[in-house]
Amino acid sequence: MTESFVQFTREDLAAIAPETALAVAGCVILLLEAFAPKLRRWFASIALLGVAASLYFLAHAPFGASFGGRLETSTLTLLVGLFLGGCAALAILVAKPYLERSGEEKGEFYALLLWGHLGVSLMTRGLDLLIIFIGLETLSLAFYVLAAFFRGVEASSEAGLKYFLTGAFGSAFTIYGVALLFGASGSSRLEALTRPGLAQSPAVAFGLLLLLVGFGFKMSLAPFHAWAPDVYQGMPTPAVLYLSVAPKGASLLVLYRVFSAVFSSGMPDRFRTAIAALAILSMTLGNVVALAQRDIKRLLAYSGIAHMGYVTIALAVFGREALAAVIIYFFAYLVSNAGAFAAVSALYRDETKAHPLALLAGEGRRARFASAVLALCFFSLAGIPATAGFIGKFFVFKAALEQGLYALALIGIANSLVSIGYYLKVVYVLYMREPVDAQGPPPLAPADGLALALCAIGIVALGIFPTDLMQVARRAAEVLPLAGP
Amino acid sequence: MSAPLWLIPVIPLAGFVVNGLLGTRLGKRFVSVVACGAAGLVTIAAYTRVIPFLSGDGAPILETYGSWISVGDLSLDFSFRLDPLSTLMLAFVTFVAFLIHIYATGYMHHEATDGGYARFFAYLNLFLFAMLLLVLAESFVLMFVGWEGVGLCSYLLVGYYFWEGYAAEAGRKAFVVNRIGDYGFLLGMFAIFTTFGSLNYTEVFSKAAADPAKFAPGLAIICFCLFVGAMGKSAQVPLYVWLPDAMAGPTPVSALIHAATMVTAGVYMVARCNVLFRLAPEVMLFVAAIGCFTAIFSGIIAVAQNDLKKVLAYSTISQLGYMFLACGVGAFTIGMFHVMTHAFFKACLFLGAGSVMHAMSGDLDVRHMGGLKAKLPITHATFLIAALAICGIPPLAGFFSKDAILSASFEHGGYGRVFWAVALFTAGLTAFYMFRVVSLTFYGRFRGTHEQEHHVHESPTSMTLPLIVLAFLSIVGGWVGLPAVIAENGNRIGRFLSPILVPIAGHDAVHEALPHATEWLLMAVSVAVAAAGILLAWKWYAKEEGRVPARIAAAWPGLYSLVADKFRIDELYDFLFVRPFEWIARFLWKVVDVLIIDGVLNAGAFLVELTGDFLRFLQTGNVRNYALSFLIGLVALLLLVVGAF
Amino acid sequence: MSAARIVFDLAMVMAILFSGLMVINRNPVKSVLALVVAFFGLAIGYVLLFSPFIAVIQVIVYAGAILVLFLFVLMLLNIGSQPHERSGRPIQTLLGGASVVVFAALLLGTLRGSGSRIPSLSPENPAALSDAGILARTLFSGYLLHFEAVSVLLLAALVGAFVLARRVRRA
Amino acid sequence: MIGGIPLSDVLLASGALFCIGIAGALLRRSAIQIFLSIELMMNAANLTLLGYGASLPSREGQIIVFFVIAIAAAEAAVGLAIFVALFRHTETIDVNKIHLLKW
Amino acid sequence: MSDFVREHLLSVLVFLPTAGAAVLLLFPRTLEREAKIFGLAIAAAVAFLSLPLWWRFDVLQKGFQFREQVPWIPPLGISYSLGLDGISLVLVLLTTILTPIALLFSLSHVEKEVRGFSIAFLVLETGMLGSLVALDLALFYVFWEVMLVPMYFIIGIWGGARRIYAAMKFFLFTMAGSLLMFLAILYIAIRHHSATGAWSFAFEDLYRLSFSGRIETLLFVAFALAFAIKVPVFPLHTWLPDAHTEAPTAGSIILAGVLLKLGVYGYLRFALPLFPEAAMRYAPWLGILGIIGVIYGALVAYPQPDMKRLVAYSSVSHLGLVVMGIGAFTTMSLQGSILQMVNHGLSTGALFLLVGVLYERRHTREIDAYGGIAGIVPVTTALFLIATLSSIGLPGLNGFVGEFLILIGAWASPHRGWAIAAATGVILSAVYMLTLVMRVFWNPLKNDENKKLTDIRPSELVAAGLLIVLMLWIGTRPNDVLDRIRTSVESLQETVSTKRLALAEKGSARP
Repeated sequence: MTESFVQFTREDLAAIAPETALAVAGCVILLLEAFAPKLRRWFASIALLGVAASLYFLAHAPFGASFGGRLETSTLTLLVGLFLGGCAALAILVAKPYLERSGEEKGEFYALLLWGHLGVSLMTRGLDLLIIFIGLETLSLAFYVLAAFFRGVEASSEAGLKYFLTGAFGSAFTIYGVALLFGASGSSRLEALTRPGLAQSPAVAFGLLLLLVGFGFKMSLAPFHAWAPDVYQGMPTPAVLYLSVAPKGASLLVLYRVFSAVFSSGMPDRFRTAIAALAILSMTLGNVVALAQRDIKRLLAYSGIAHMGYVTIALAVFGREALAAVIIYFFAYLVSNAGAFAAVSALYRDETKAHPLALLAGEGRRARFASAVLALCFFSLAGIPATAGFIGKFFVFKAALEQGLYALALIGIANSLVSIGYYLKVVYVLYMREPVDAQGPPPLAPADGLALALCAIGIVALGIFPTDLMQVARRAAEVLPLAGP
Repeated sequence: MSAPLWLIPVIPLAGFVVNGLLGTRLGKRFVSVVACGAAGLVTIAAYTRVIPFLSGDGAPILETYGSWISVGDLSLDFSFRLDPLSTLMLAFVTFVAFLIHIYATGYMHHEATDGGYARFFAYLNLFLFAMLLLVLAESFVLMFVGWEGVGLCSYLLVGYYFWEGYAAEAGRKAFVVNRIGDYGFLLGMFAIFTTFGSLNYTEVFSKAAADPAKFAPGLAIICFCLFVGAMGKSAQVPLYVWLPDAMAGPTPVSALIHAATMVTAGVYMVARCNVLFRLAPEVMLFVAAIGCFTAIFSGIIAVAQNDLKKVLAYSTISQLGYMFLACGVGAFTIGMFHVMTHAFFKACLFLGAGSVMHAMSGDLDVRHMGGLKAKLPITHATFLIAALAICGIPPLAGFFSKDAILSASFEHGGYGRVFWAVALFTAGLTAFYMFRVVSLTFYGRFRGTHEQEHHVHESPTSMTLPLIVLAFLSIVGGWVGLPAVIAENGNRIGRFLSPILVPIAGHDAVHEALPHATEWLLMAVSVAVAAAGILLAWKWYAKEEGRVPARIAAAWPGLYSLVADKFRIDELYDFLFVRPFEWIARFLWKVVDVLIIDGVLNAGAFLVELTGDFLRFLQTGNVRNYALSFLIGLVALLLLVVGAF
Repeated sequence: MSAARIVFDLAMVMAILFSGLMVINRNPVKSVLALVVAFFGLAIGYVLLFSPFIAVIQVIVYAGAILVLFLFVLMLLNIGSQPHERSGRPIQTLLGGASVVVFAALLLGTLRGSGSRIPSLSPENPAALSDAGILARTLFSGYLLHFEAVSVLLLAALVGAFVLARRVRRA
Repeated sequence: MIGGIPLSDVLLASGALFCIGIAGALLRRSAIQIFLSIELMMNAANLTLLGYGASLPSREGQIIVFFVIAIAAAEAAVGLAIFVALFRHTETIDVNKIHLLKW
Repeated sequence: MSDFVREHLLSVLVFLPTAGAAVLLLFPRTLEREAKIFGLAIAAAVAFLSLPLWWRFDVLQKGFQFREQVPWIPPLGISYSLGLDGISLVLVLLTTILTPIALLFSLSHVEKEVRGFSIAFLVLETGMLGSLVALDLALFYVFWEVMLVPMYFIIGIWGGARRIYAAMKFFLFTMAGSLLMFLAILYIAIRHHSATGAWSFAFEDLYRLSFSGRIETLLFVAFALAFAIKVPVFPLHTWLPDAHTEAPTAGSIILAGVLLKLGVYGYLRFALPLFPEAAMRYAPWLGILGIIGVIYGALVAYPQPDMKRLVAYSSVSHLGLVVMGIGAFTTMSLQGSILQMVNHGLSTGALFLLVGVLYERRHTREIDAYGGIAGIVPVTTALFLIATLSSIGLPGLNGFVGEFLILIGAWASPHRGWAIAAATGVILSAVYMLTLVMRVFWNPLKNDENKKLTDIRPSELVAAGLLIVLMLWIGTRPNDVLDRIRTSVESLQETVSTKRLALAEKGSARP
């Protein structure tokens, strides 16, 4: 190992530029917050600029591994980066009017959002367990804070506490898993895990499971989901918007990376069973409990749990097509779920209180656009054809059937039937009930409108013309050494 | 010049369309003109075909106007058939119908609204259309169109006074009971199609006649099914129950549909299918038995009825029984002969009853009448003639046809003698109940209220004229069928109709004629019986004003009430069919549909929600529990995966 | 059995004992102190594992800074030992204890197994391993990315702590 | 110099510490103590890393630990801040008493 | 008609309504009446454009006509391919005619959320037409599901008292079936891929596949279930009375008129040719369920206190007959079934429409609330009577032809008993429908509120009159329709038989 001091190449710089952009944008906002609070209303734009810049750099970063093979730049990371960037952008768009309404517009919010986003993007690009872990922690720390961001609101602080305690607990397991894998492979790099024979070692199995639960926790897979409903309920909606989409995708991608490194010759049945079990539990629990929810953010939390169950089927399938399916699924999930949260944030006036379903009664006639998009998102989440959600399910179930996992597919189908129960419940509350809330929803802010419109367009476009995304996703999936469907 | 066959049904149809669409606006006069005009025109058109045919050799004429339904090997055309049978029907149906249209203009004159008046005549024309379709059709299915069409019109006209609960009920009953018959008829058609590969008369009958051995076995079923249809349409036991109620309709309707024409459609159909029936002797026996039983059964009921039209209704049923008896013993032509004569005198009777009713301002209870002879001379005269005709008093129409039936069944041998005896007794019964009502209506002293007595008057010409014509026909109508003993080949109608009795390979249609002495004897007996009946009724009701019957009724109250209540057959059916049907329907709805099927589904949904409601409380809000669930999940996975090492 | 091993094991025993104490103790302050001791024990172990530098950080940062921060917060909120109310969560305790036992069994079983496969250590050149200078060099050459990432993480933490701890202006 | 410590000792010790940490996290009610237990779990991880690092031998173990400690420090700062913020509302950090959000 | 339209007639028909809906979205909320009229105009335009299909359809040509094919998701071989054969032709026309009629009726009857109402209907029409002409299973599935959403809103927003329950039930029931079908479709496509190495969801490609017994059975069941629920076949019918009863009149017309038919259509178009062996094996079950439907539906209809519910159950009965005809699988019964679908669409559509006429005036569907109104509303009565007669299969009207063909076809099939059992429907239908007529229009006029009833409005009269005319037309000239479905039915039969033959050979070759 050459021992000269700080050393990196221009490629490295180019490769890290996207993250740098985010970090810098965050710092700029922070400094402005400190020294020029007058410019508050520009923060969101700056944040968006940062995201845009990072996407730009990502697109122009040279393909291949940099930093001595620790940071990947590839079609995969590019596509995933797009997914994450979109999520962040939507979150920022929604955050601006949201924070204005609640009188809490502070630069820190955007800064933390950007840095958390940075962490996530590191997770997805890292080729080294340690960098992945650091990314994960960056994300976590930022969002612990965002969860508790409304210090005036007890629920928010409580959400922060719960997220923090469970999160720290989870990451302790994660790091222990990292330690075990390090011990077995002798390096924190993923490539070291490809060493033959590792797959058979119990210590490795143990480590992998610890990672599985660690990241499963971030995905809010049952039974590691318990934090999600409470945190979603207490956390500021735009932050939830991000948290409920991006980290989940990133975590699943990480799991795919790790497993594909270890199980280059196919996933052992024991693991497949374990993952399938997780998937089934998540789908079922998520959907069934969602039926009983009265608060829309909690409902969305459970729906999210259920969706992670569906997409985990694709992890159980563990193949190239399945990975492509995962990517497509997450894009669909992005537009649908983010759209739903955007609509929620646009439909509720008082952010510091809970978000009971009943308050939505009859809004379909008062806040037409937001309600319409919310309904559209729910139909998409329910997987009605001609929406993105259907496409996502389509590919996941296709992969499952190709792998011969019929039981999983059937259970998934049964579950999506159950899910229709609560998705439609929201729709009919919106359209078929008389309004109860005299005050009605706040006027639609342009930023919200933009976010909603983007999601709606995304849902329909993806639902009707999935071809391009599919082809890109397939190419992206080839980056990982996967065999089979 | 002669009209194409299609024109014949189309004329009344046009009348129906015009009156149906415009009648309400254009008023009674216009409606009557259109309706009677249509009836008259169609009569003329019909006769332009009938008269030439009479002089012809009786070979059937087919006219086809394009395909109606053609699927796979089933192909049905709009094709009409003119042969002796349809000619006969055509002849008297159109004529009687025309007369009754005329009559109706007078009878319905007091109808409250133009709408109602138009409706009535529209229906009447529609009926004529359907009836003519029925008669002229060349295929079973096309005939079925008319068959159900006349049923529909009967339904509509019975329910003409729809605001009266009983009329509405009666209409529905008529249709439903007919449908039960049609069910049989449909199955019969299916069987015919699968057996003969066609539903056209010509093909079916020729095939059947050509190769009886091949088809005979299947024919029993076919004929039975067809006869079920006939039972419904022609009100035979056990499907006769609708006809008495059908009297709820206006009297011209009862005369036209429920006496003269529609109800004889069953007989027509059986006669039409005589080839098939002749190949199914067991069914023939059945037909005869049913006819015979119906005749006496309804005859008995008629004795104890006080409603004039009800009596006539039951007598109609009874006469239809005669006709089926005729068919059953193989004397199809005689059956049709009776159809014709019956059309004349029964129509006359009903119209007479209508005239009486008209006079009595709607009251039909013979107990309130009496001594109307003086006030209603024409009605009385015509009614008397028709009554004598139905009783079978020579030389009136009824005598020849009825006597022919009696002797035919006597000749038939086997059960024929039994049938003859019963029919003979029924003849007496007929004479008795007919003259019971005649006496009660026209003789003795008036028993109604004062207003009625004041109001009583002879009907207008528009009503009396048809009466007279029909009475005349009731006299001469029978002379076309003189029995051989009176005049060698005096039986013109028999000869005319004989072509329809297609000779069947290996069957000889002719059976040995009785010795003339026997013939004379039979005639004498039947006339005697009829006369006895008449005289008894006359004595009891005209002279003694019903003291004897009263005593009899008092002596056997149970028996009397049973007969008076028509043997409580309606109640029986109600108990056997209607109630269980309603009960089952309700059960299927309330229990199977709501309780079981929906119950299971809703329970399932509810269960899922309940699980949700329960599981929801696992979310205690306590972080330690969350950590615990996390750990438990992990341990489970470890046991699953690492535990295996 | 080498002296090193004896010392190491003793240190571990101490660490385990005191961490147990930390868990059992109701009074947070006491358990913090117990943990401090446990960390010292760990530090000794680190030294014996050729990681003097880490041992130093362990003592300074962990025992020194972090745990002191804990104490500080405890004092700030002056949370003494809680009153002797029973946890009142028997199920939690029961299931928790049980699953921990099972987990421990699995974990230790696995580790012992893997231990037997990897030979007991006899480093050919411990000096290189424990040399802080080389360590630092490696850090900045091979791990620059991580370093930068962590810097962002620390910044985020800093800002976050600042955001949260700022006095709330109640409207 | 020193040596001959069997790796299994290290791992077992770390395992024991990790489990104790879990137990603490599950059984303690004070958020602070739970967090302490979690810190202990991370230290257990550190011990494992160093153990492996020494046995491989590889310097990477120490480096990972170095970062983990940094992260732990950061976590502590944020976590304690959250405790303080919450305490302002609830006057307690007993997690049994903190269940505004549930069901 | 411009060349583009001529070339892409089907696409135009399918998407013109959606385009109209999109335009409607831009309408200001104030223009309520205009929105209604615009919706009606679009629907009418579609109906007008669909007429050339009727003339230009080549009666003798086998296979699909008016083909259009554009790759949609090439990597999966999913293509936007449309086509029309006799079976779909008649149903397409039924759809394009019933939709404007439904909207025409609603002109004077829908007050709340008018714009949404028109939009929902137009989108619904797209869904219906799409699933009738789609020749790619994926495309079909998309349209098939898309139908649900507008119908859900139509029932749920403009429906009666228990509308939400009904809408939910409708949606969940239908979804339950189609989700299984979805898996089955995927499976088939995957099998095609593994067999040929090429992806395709095109019907023509997929039906070349043949499956081993058990698999085929499972797949068939998955398909059949989806369609059986839609039809609905006893005992999966309980969503229908609720949906029909609670839906607004126009909704009921479309539900009964078209949506139910799609179940049968799907069965004929996909389930039969794809899985002939299983289909034939289970045909007896289908037939028996059909018969149960006929009798059960009729019996349950009889005691209903609610007019719409009664008519709804009569649909169960009628479609039971249709299903039975398909189970019998003879040329006559098949053609009869298809014709009967159209007939049922017309007669039941008319019945719902006329019930709607009364409902809109008295705001009750209780049969006992009426009685003796024939004198008050003679025209309505007459129309209702004709619709009733058509629905109970009076010869001369459309209903009879279909019924007769189905029954005689069943009699000619091996299952003679079916005809005997199902023909009882002839009696039962008369019982319950004439009872309805008697209790609503005849009998003494008790209730004074009925004296104020006004007779049918011109718009309603046009809507109903159109249906009546069609009834008479089909009743007297059924060949016009039968000629158009003949070839398709025959080719369907030969497809099935040839495929079964091939299977049998393979089966004999295997052991």
